[in-house]
Amino acid sequence: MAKFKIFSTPINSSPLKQLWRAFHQNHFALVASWGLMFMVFIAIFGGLLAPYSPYVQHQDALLMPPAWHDEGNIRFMFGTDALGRDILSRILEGTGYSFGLAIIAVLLALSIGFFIGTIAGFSKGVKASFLNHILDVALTMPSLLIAIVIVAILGPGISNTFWAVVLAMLPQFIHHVRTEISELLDKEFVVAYTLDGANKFQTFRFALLPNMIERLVIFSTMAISSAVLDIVVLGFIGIGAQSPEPELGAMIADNLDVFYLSPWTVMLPGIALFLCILFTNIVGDGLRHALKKRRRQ
Amino acid sequence: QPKNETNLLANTLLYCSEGSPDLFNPQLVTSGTTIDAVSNQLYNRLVKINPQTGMVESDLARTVIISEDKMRYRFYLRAGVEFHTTDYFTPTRTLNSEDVAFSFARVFHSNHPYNKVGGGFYPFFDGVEFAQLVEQIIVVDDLTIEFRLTDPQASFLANMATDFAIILSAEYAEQLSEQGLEENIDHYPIGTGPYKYEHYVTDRYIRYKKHENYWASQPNFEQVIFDITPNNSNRVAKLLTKECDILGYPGASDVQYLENKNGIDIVEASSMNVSYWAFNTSEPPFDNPMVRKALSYIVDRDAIIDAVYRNHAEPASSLLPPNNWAYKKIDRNLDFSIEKAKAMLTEAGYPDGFDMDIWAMPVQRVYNPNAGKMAEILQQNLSLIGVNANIVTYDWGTFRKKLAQGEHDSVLIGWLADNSDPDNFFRPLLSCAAAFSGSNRSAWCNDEFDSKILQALSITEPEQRKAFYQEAENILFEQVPLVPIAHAVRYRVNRDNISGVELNPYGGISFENAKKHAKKTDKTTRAKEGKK
Amino acid sequence: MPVKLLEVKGLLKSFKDRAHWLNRGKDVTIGPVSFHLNKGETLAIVGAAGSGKSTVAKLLATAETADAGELIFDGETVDWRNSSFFTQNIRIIFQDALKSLNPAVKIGEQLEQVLLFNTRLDYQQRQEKILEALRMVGLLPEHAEYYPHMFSGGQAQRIGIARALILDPKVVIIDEALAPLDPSLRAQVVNLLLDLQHQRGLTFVLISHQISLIKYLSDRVLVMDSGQIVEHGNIEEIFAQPKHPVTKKLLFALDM
Amino acid sequence: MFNYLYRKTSLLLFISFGITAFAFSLYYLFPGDLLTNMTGITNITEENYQFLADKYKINESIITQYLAFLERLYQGDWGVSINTGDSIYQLIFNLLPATIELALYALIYSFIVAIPFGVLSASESHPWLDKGILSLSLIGFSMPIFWLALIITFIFSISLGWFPTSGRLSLVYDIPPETGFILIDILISDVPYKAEAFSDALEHLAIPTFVLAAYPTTVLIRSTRQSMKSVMQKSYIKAARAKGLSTWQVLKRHGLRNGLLPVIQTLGIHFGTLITLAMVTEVIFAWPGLGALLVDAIHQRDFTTIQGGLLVISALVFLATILFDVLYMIFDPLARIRGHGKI
Amino acid sequence: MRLLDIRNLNIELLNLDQPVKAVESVNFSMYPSEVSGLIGESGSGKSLIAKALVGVLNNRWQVTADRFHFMGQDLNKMSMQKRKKIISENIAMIYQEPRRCLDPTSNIFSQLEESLPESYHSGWFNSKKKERVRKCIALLHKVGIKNHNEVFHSYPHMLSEGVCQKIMIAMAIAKQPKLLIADEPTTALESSTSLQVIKLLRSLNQLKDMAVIFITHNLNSITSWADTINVMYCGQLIESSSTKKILTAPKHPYTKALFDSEPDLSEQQNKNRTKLYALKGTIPTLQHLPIGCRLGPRCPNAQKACVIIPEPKKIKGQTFRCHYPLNIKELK
Ligand SMILES: Nc1ncnc2c1ncn2[C@@H]1O[C@H](COP(=O)(O)OP(=O)(O)OP(=O)(O)O)[C@@H](O)[C@H]1O
Ligand SMILES: Nc1ncnc2c1ncn2[C@@H]1O[C@H](COP(=O)(O)OP(=O)(O)OP(=O)(O)O)[C@@H](O)[C@H]1O
Ligand SMILES: [Mg+2]
Ligand SMILES: [Mg+2]
Repeated sequence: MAKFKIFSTPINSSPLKQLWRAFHQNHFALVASWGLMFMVFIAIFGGLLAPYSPYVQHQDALLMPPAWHDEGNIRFMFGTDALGRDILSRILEGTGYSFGLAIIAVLLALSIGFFIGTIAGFSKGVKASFLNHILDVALTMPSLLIAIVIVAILGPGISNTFWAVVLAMLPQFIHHVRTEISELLDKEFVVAYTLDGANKFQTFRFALLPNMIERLVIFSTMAISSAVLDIVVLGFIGIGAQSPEPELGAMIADNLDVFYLSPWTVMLPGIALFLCILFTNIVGDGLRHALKKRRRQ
Repeated sequence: QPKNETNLLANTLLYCSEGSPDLFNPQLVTSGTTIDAVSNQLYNRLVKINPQTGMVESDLARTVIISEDKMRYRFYLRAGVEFHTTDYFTPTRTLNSEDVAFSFARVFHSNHPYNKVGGGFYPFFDGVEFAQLVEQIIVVDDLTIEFRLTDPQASFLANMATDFAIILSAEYAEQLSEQGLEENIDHYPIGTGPYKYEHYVTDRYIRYKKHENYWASQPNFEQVIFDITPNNSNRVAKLLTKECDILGYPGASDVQYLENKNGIDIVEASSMNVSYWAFNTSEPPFDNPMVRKALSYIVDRDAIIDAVYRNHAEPASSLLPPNNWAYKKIDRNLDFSIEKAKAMLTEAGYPDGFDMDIWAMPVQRVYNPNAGKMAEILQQNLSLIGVNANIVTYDWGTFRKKLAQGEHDSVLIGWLADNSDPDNFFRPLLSCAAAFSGSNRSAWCNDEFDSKILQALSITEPEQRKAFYQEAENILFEQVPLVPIAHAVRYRVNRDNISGVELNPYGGISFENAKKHAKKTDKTTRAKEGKK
Repeated sequence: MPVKLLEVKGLLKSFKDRAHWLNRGKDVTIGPVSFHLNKGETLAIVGAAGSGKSTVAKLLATAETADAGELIFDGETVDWRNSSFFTQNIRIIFQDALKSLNPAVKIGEQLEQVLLFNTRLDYQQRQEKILEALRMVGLLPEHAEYYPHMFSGGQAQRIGIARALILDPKVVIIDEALAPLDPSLRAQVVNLLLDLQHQRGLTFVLISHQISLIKYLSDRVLVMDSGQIVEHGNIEEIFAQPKHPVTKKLLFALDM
Repeated sequence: MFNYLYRKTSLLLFISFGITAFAFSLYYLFPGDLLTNMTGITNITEENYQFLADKYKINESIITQYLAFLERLYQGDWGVSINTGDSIYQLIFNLLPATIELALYALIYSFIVAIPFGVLSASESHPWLDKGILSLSLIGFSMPIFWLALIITFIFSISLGWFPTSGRLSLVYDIPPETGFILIDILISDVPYKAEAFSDALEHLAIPTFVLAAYPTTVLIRSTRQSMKSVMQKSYIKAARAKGLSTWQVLKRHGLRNGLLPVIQTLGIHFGTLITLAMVTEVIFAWPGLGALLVDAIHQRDFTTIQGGLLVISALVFLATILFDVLYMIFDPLARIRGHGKI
Repeated sequence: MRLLDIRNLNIELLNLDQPVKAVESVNFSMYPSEVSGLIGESGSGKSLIAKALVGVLNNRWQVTADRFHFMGQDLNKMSMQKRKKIISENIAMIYQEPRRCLDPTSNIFSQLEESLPESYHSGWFNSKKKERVRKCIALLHKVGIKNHNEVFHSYPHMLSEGVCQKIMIAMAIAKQPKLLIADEPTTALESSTSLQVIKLLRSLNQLKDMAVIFITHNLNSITSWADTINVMYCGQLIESSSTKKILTAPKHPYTKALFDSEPDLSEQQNKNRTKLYALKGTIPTLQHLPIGCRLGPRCPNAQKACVIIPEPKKIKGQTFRCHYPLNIKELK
């Protein structure tokens, strides 16, 4: 039943723009998105910004507290760890490992998942139901567990972790794209496209794709936070990145030894990690809300 | 009822250990973890070393009579020493000469039925070539036993007092043979020590119960528990939350942290140890002394002592620690120098460096509180001379197993002396014999070196011996099968209501005289000697 | 004298209903039905829910493929697989206009896409055609820049009509497309349809439950029941003397 | 009904096949010697080799090998650990209860906390409370579990000394393991210090449970809130209110029932994550469970243990998912007709 | 005495940037056992009024009225509890989509049971169970459902829409309300089923003296049996009077347009394709209402005065809001 739109006058803007507008109205999420941008910036350029190499050991400054501490030194903003490595530099570089790699992993999983999911979404019959079963099985397995399995096979290390995370997230992406497509295929306007004479590719390109993008963006945002968690957890339990690689999880595990003596060696990387995940989650949440709001209009 | 609880707690000693024992018989191992867990709790030796004085004194043997020529040692055993009664063994008799004979015969006689049980390797005894030394063991009577030596070797009695020379039950061994369960002798132990085996869960805990019929004074605890906590900070946390009474091997930074905590005692204990970096000389490129020498220059001892030991150690300029009588300070020009290392490596034919593994122990030991960190420092320095180092660790059991199989390139490990004799540093670590039995991590066999340390053994005059050892050390620093890094200070950390814990300077910990007080012990006994 | 535009012979479609635990999957067969359409007339299809009205409409528009049947258009037999013929000659207007518009694409672009899929017009020609179509249904040129969500139900229905008409079809099928509109809007759309038929000589197939509307708009009626045509004829005759009980029931339902 | 069962059984079969085939394929995926990966025996002697090769049928077709593998699985002959030589079957089933216990308590805990909070935050009566709960849950959701664990232990164990830091029970108490579930074991044991041991066990549980529950709690709060919000908008709730039922009655009779249904589904979806997080928690708190075993095994490249552990954990996850599905079906009459393929 | 008498009812939606008046100053009254039709375009606020009457609007809505009398009692002056009680005992409502108004997870019996009056629920646990079952069976029979046992144990999704709607009616009449509000009860139903439902409501009105507010789009379904008809447009009640008067002489241009836009059945075949009477333009949104008369921009006879909001006028029992009403013999 066509109802009035009580909310506001219709705005002549694309759904994506509307989504952005709705998102914009949520100041909290907006601030978080700046935070996220900042973190992404660090993930990309952190290595260049770092005052020191994350590996270099300053023998003269072991376990130096952060600069704001009484005994701190401005040379090392965030202090140093037990081997005299600059924590700031390690965090800057580590954000690239934990967060940057997570983003790349998500992008990769997204593209592969998009490809397979699209094919799966269009296929019918035995092939599709077999794939469904496989996906169902794979989906019940939490991504971290899959990642652990893959690392168990490949062996520890940051690059293996990366591939493990990509592979672990793949089923979710395939599933997501596939359900999205099969849901859209049931929509009337897609049928309308076929009746307009569009072929399969045209239907996909003009009818499905524009309607999938925003949900994919949101899904990927949420996936980033889980990818970060997977990477750092693997690093923390010692089967992901190996020290001295400045991956944040491995770094925290590495500094546990001196946690009681110099808590900042653990707290600061933890805070960086927490902020990455928090910002991602808030932005993801904000986007989801914005989408809901837009859909309601 | 709260009464019950206090009783239970007061009657239990909780020791947070850093790793699991390999098995329950120290004869077969060199690992300090096993020694700590087993030697002094379950077993006695014929003689022991007084931790305070460092002198040999009686244990199961009332007296020892040494012949003039120092070739015959006659031990007179105590009467009425009871073995443990457990659910798997009930002794029918008390300790006698048979038990002593059995315990040593197992080690010496390669055709003894128990010799091959558990692998047939007795690293300590093999390392000091005990089998060649002891010509014969003669059971004189029920409580008298005599050891006849081939040489009048100076270190014999000291070796008899080590944590390895424990006395097993011959009766139990017989029972096991009948049941065909010979292997059990090392896993379900029977001894005469103050505590007896109750239960062991791999990697989790060991539970010992009081030995009610202990021949010496009654043990103070109903049970002693080894809470196996490999994680350093977890151990500290447990000490702080009173989940354990005594802490094994505090990390260097933890000592610093715990010093400022109430209710915790930190005592510096004397210890003879060395940590070193051993190269597997059977593998290229480490078969080349030049390479080894080059690598020895990248060891920045000061940095390591600062970062890893947090200054609770001394840089090692020799294999022997300074508190050993044979030690002599010699400036060997061991300075950290990248240039020298680089130059030497180029000379050795590796101008572009190579790839190598550094194996780092996963556990804290007296001599090395954090091998991983040490490895990272070395890795960093190695990268400066183009050597790409990969740090490898496994859990402690696997680590030792793989190490014994010689799968490593180089390893960061160390040695805690078993007795005060300097020989204990040389033969187990670097002799050809040890190269096969496994405690020579460098798999290094040098005839000249071997002859030097054997010559040192054959004489008793300390100054002469000292000279031989110095010559051996010279060879060592030329050939560099291993690089000595540091001599660490050992700490005992416990809650302040615990007293009487003994740390053997040459080995394990003993809870025989440990006590738990309802209140804190008075101030005087917990002077914090180790504090700087 | 009415001219036969389209003739359907023995159109048949059967569905296998998926079995689920309550009923064990009955087969539904629609047809065989045969009927014809005259040029410029409005044919109404009535019948109870599930009687197969929409199915017939979909078959005509090839939204579903027929199992059997023959279609003669302007005297020539048409191949069912000739999809471009159908998209250009027989168009359908959907019930829910908003749902049948792609929410992520501007109206103008959607109309343009229809042209792109079916014709070889150049950009200029396409724009002209779009403007013409919009004007025809009473919308303004700037509406081309709007997104579907900005339209009210009546406007959306107009866009649906514009989209159907932009390819100049001969037959337009209106499947319940007027039911969801409010009375005042519905009147507007009905008027629009009448205008278009008048101007362009369109042929309508009207499917509706609203007897009053059918009576108002159509020339001939088909009455369907469980997949079969039970009665057909001129609207006056059928309303005056319904023969089949289903027809009687349907007509009776409206005087309440 | 029959159809539903049929579908579930066939799915179960498919899954069992999936898991076992996956576990079997690990033999080949893991590096190292095939026979060692299968048996866990490292130094296989010549004469032993022939015997083992026959037993494990490694020279025959993959199908035969797989069938032999299934048979061994069924007989409990899961090989021995490459490192310790212990029977893997024994090892795993001794540790499994600890894992289940931890996960279960965390689940119960999160249920008890999350449902009221979720409902409270869904009711629009206290917007600030809603915001507070939401922010808190977002923060909880974003905390890496190990970091949370560190902070919590630092505050509550180290600084305040309220709770022990690790383990399941103070080692002072010697409780014979009967079921493997520590609380049950304590209750059925006949030791004089039952009461203290029980409270000690609870103290040990406190922090790990809390830390592990953080994730499911936040997920549950969010999903409860969302589903309650949408349910409370439903016409039948309005209809029920119009009937004159009080707010509480409406909530009890219609709101919670419908609102919690999707929550059950969410739980099913997130149970797997809970189990993985339980594994991490075990590592952090030295909780002697399957997760700690598995992680150790990965460290040590103990492939037989890894394989067994993965098999059991994935089976556990699937069983739980199916359990939640059945639960869902029991409570939701609609699910019975629409429960296609999804587990 | 009037059954219901409301003056100046306003319903506002609060949680937007600025509050929006969805229903504005509506006066509404009816007598016992009267049938009152409420018609108007979608979104004009009909359902809101109904919901406001039964008090199920959530707290995002603000409902105010100068007078709110029901059965002679001033509900405005009562505590919330008492007001709720009176309303729930005397006013019942049935909705447009019956299946959505039934809880999908509980069976029909338990839902029917809870709508029985309080007296059936008091007393010992289960002591009145039998009585309740009997009563429920009787209710189902009353709405024309015979296989009560089967229906009792069914869940809503197992029943057809028509049956669900009948159950909704059964629930509504369980308390023997004085007033039944039927909010588009037949829209989701097939024509033959909807006929049954209307017949049922009609008979209940006649037999039980139950007043009915019948909200609908479908003019045909109301004109034959409603006593009065109220027409809404954009949140305002623009005309209300007896059915006959409204059919013969509507005063408001919108009312006329509404009836004219419905093709007349009695007319002969529309051979020459005349057009329907249609207002131009679309309905404004509530946030962008025209100044003055809300129909203004669409009204065929709009004049200058229409920029002033017309006040309700009453002529011969016919109330309307228009400056230039139709069908008035002598214009002032
Ligand atoms: N894709 C399909 N698969 C299975 N059965 C179908 C399908 N489409 C239609 N049917 C069945 O065909 C019959 C006719 O459906 P159709 O939609 O044509 O009815 P209708 O007359 O348009 O009804 P309504 O008035 O409700 O729109 C129905 O029984 C329906 O269940
Ligand atoms: N929950 C809501 N949130 C925001 N606006 C609402 C809500 N419910 C109704 N409205 C708005 O209030 C106005 C009146 O709605 P109402 O449901 O009363 O219309 P109606 O006359 O019953 O329409 P219909 O005939 O379509 O049922 C409409 O403009 C509608 O958009
Ligand atoms: Mg239809
Ligand atoms: Mg309504």
